[in-house]
Amino acid sequence: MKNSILRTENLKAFYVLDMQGTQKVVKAVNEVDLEIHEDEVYGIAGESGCGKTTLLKALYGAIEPPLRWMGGSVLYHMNNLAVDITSLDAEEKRKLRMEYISYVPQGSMSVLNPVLKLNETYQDFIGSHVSGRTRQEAFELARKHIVELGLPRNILDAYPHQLSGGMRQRVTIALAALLKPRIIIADEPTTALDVVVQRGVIQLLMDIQQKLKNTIVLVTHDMGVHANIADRIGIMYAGKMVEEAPTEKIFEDPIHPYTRFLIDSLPRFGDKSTRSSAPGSPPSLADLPAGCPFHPRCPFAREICTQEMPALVSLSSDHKVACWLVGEN
Amino acid sequence: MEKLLEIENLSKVFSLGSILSRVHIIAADNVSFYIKPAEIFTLAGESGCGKTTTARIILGFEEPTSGAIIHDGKKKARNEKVWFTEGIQAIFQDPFATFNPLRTVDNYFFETVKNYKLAKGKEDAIEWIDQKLNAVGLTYQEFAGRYPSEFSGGQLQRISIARALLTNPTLLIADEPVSMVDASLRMSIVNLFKKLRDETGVSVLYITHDLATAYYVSDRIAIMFRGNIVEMGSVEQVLMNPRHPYTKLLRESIPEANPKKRWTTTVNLTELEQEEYLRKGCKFAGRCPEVMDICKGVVPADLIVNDTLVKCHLYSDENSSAK
Amino acid sequence: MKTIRDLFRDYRFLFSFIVLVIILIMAILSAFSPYDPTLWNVVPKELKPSAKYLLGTDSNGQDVFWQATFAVRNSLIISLIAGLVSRVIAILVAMVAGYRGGTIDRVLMFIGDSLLVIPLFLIIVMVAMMLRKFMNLVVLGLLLSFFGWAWDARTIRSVILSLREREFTKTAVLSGTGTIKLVLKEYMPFAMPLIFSTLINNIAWAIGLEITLAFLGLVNLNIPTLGTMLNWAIYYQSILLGRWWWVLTPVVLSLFLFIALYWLSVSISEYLDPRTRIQRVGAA
Amino acid sequence: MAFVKRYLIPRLIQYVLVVWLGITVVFFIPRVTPNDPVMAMVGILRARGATLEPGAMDGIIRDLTEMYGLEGSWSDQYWAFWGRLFHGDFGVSFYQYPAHVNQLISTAMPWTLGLLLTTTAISWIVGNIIGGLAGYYSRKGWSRTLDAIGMVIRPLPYYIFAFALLLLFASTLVFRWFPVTGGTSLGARPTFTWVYIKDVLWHSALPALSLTILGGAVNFQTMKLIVQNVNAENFVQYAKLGGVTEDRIVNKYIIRNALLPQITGLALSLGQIFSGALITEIVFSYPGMGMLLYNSILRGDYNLIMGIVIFSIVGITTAILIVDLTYPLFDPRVRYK
Repeated sequence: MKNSILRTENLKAFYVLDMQGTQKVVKAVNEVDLEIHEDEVYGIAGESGCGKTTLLKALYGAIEPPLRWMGGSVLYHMNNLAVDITSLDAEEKRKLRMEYISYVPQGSMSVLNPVLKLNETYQDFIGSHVSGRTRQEAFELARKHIVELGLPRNILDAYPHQLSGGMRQRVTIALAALLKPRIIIADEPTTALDVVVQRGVIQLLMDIQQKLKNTIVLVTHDMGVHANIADRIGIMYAGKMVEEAPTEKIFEDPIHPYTRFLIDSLPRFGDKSTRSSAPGSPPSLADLPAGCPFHPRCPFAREICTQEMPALVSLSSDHKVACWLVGEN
Repeated sequence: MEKLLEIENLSKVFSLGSILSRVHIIAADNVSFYIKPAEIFTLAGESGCGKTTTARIILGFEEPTSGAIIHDGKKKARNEKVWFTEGIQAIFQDPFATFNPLRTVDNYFFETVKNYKLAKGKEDAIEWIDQKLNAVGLTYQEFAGRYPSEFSGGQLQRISIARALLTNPTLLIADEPVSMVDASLRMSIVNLFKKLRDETGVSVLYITHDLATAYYVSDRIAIMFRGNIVEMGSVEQVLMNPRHPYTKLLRESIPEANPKKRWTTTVNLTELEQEEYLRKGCKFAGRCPEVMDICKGVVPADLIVNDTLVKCHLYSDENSSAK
Repeated sequence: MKTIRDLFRDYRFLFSFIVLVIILIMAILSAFSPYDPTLWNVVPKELKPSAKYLLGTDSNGQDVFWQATFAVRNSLIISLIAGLVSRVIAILVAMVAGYRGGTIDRVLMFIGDSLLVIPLFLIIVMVAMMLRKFMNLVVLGLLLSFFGWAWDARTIRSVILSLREREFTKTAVLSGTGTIKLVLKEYMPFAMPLIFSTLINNIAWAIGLEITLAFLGLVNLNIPTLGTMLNWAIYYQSILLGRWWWVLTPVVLSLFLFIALYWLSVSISEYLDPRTRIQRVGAA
Repeated sequence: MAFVKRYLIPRLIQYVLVVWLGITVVFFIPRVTPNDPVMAMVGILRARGATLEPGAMDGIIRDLTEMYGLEGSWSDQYWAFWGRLFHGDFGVSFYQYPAHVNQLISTAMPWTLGLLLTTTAISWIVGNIIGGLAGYYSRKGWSRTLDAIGMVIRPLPYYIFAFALLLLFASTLVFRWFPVTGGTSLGARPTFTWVYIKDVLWHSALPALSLTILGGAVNFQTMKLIVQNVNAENFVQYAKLGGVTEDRIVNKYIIRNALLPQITGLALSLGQIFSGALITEIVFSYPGMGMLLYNSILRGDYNLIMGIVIFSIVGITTAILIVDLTYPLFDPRVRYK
């Protein structure tokens, strides 16, 4: 059993928006308990509007208004003591970023400063964390790192607008892995990319993980990407974790009705049998239905499902499900 | 009649920049294919391969530089707006952008009915619209008088399909119809296309970069790369045992939803797209694993290998014996 | 109307609404003025403000308050003419350039840009000098409108260009809608708010310019406007001789008018899209 | 080289075309408008009680027409007009009869240039710095109050603001610190002694203050808004998430990107600032191009007006060209495609 590196307990993070007087509360992350191990690729799957990006922000400690901590804690396991980042101040959090945990945001196309050459951007990030290094040393570290990851040598002398979308994405990932962080969080790193470039980006993430033996938390709605890279997958729906299991179990033996619909609706080469999608559409996080949020669309919904929210129960050592069906058998 | 719509060596060259610094981008390069009645034909490829440009030319939103479009046996003159022959309608990628957020959705329906004189009075029009809405699983009551923002993505895309069906078109052009819709709802829209093809005999030109859905829904498929059709044939042939190296690369790079089929080899990526556009000879020569000298100089011909078209020197006569 | 209720929550909208209402009332009051604005010496000269003469009297023997009501009315007339006519020109130029595109677009935009770059004030001064004998409210309004469309044509054109790329344009075309109907039905709802806030800016610009031209003596001085009133006040050295009430009336009135108009346009455009605020520099 | 072809040459062509269009417009205005400048001048002469026999009147009209360059067909006049322009000869001023127009302009120009350049520079630099800080710390109290003040000052036209300052600081009503009119005290000889310079500064304080405050308010507001928008951009958020220190973020990420639209903003508003300067000079009767224009309008000095307008058009468009050409130095996206 690998020891865990990142844990959340009863984590709650909501967006509190006041739209000209009336207050709207979006329950983006609603009591999530998560445990991520060392040297592992943990995949988080879910559709748009299920709160996965907010969960990542919470894990990274990037909570800015209108998003607010509502409860629970996020614990980093650093040299065997658990640090709750909700209690850290800005400067302590800043020190942790890039050195202990780094973040690859969603829209990576516009994440690099357009008026700076890439090596200046790299030096900004290095200089802010590693004091005492001369500019030349930092520049050398960046160039060695880039070549190691198989990117072209002269990429650092170019401006962001001179690179293709795929290349900019890979440069951002290389930047995130620059100071050898223990955890890398990647939010939909491949959505806007072509299939072949997407494969290159995924392989870059896998190379980094194998080299640094660290943890990658990967969020994407593309189950194919999860199948290719993730060791364990967590399925999110309407702000809650509904199922968590190793990749093979999720694909071969999904328990939660939503996960079953998700897996069944994926087209597969060589099999043209009719596939159906879940009826209805996902609920809005601002007014969630009572009880289990999936019950309006669930064919197996029972009385209790419409009243109480099922807790995340462990079926076996590594398979957890939040559904009342599990309670019976 | 055998061919509903035929495209004959359609080309489109965009020239950008001011008079001093001219840059020519060949978006479509001698594209030729045909669509049979009651058939779902897919035009697939990565971004920048010319599939959307081809769709825009068929719909008349773009003037082709050369080539012809033959619809219902009549050759379309270059400047004649094709959509006025009510035979062709379109469905777009982003359901929320398809309708003006400041106007109610039913405006477009009544305008289409009025402009194409499909019904006499208001009741007649409502009845006609309701009939089309039922075909996509909706009713007139739940749709009348509401703004686009009051629907979900999936519902709005169905409404967009209903609008396209109003004029009883013989061909629907769907430009990436499901890429913005949630994965779990995607199948309901894709199944709709199959139902419409079987029940009303409408043909669908399906434009996408997602080969998995293309495999599930279409009968024939054409793979495009930098403006050329590199492989075209039945979807079973083309996707299950691809012949052109690019189709193979595409097919391998798709992350399949099956943990047992993970990538084994790594792919090398060039970062200069511009080069590929202007390359003489085969445009894939830059990163083709089976590149030969001839590929760099001579543009490969469109060869037929047991009724699938392949644009690759590997399959020319002197080499086909080896394959 | 929900939007009006939201707008009133913005203090700037509230302030500008109150000021504009007061000014409109003054303009309407001019119809009930006991004195004819063009006649002189109808009241005793240079009296301090008193119960009988609310804002005192001036050296021409006119009641400052009633004179101000005419001044406000005429200034508003000029700037409304200038604003509305320049809207028509701006919309036409934007529609043709934005929708037609190609060489017409480049030519129109070149003319627009050069009007922006060349110091318009001097050209307006020259034209006003030449038309001095024919100058009246309408002519001045038309003159200002002829130079006031360039900046706004460019803004409206960019809105139209972005709308043309949007997919609902294609849906409308596929529904068989003609070009004119398409522009009116699909684009107007987007362009209207922008046209309205640029209209307000243009009105403020026109009033400011009218005052400047009046100070240069390039307008018909016996038609009372905010500018001519100020010109007469300076002509009779009312600053040095301490007749503050005569000179302060037009200055304070136009001060409040400019602030109110600016705040109105800012609060509206901010309500529409918080990121883009109309960047027009204050009236010349 | 691509940069020169794609950015520099189109800009130069546009510059030449704009100047040509401006001057052609100025050429046509007097010829298109209904009343004839010669008759206007004759009217002014007669108003001054000049009694002339009928024969002499035709001679005067002929001389005036010749002096205005109005004889012959429009095309001859047009070429003659450009011919004179290239020799820098704007003709003779009627009011100060022997003095040539460009002589008058060259005396007035330094005053306007001195006032305009200093106030524009100060208001641009100060306005941007304070606006930038206010935008970055937009939640702080001081930034809100500054914004409120800006909201009051910005809509005021140059003319009204200058007048308000005049009433406040110069007239007998409140303070009497500054002179009401003039560039120097009466009878001061222009020498480079400290006394003379102090006198000039004392006189130009109010107009300079008026222009700087107004220009500063405009730059403050635009910069504050741009900085707020840039602060929300992806690359700034990512730098913050990446733990980049705050001073690097403010200087290299926010300020450098926020300055780009400010440079084009400055270029576009130069025409407006120049007109504002002219008006402010008239209010304070400051002896620059503004006063020259005011006097020439009062006396209908036709040649002087043409000279001032053409000089201003060429000057302003050149200044705009210079500002436009500095833009690529700040924005690599324009330098390298």
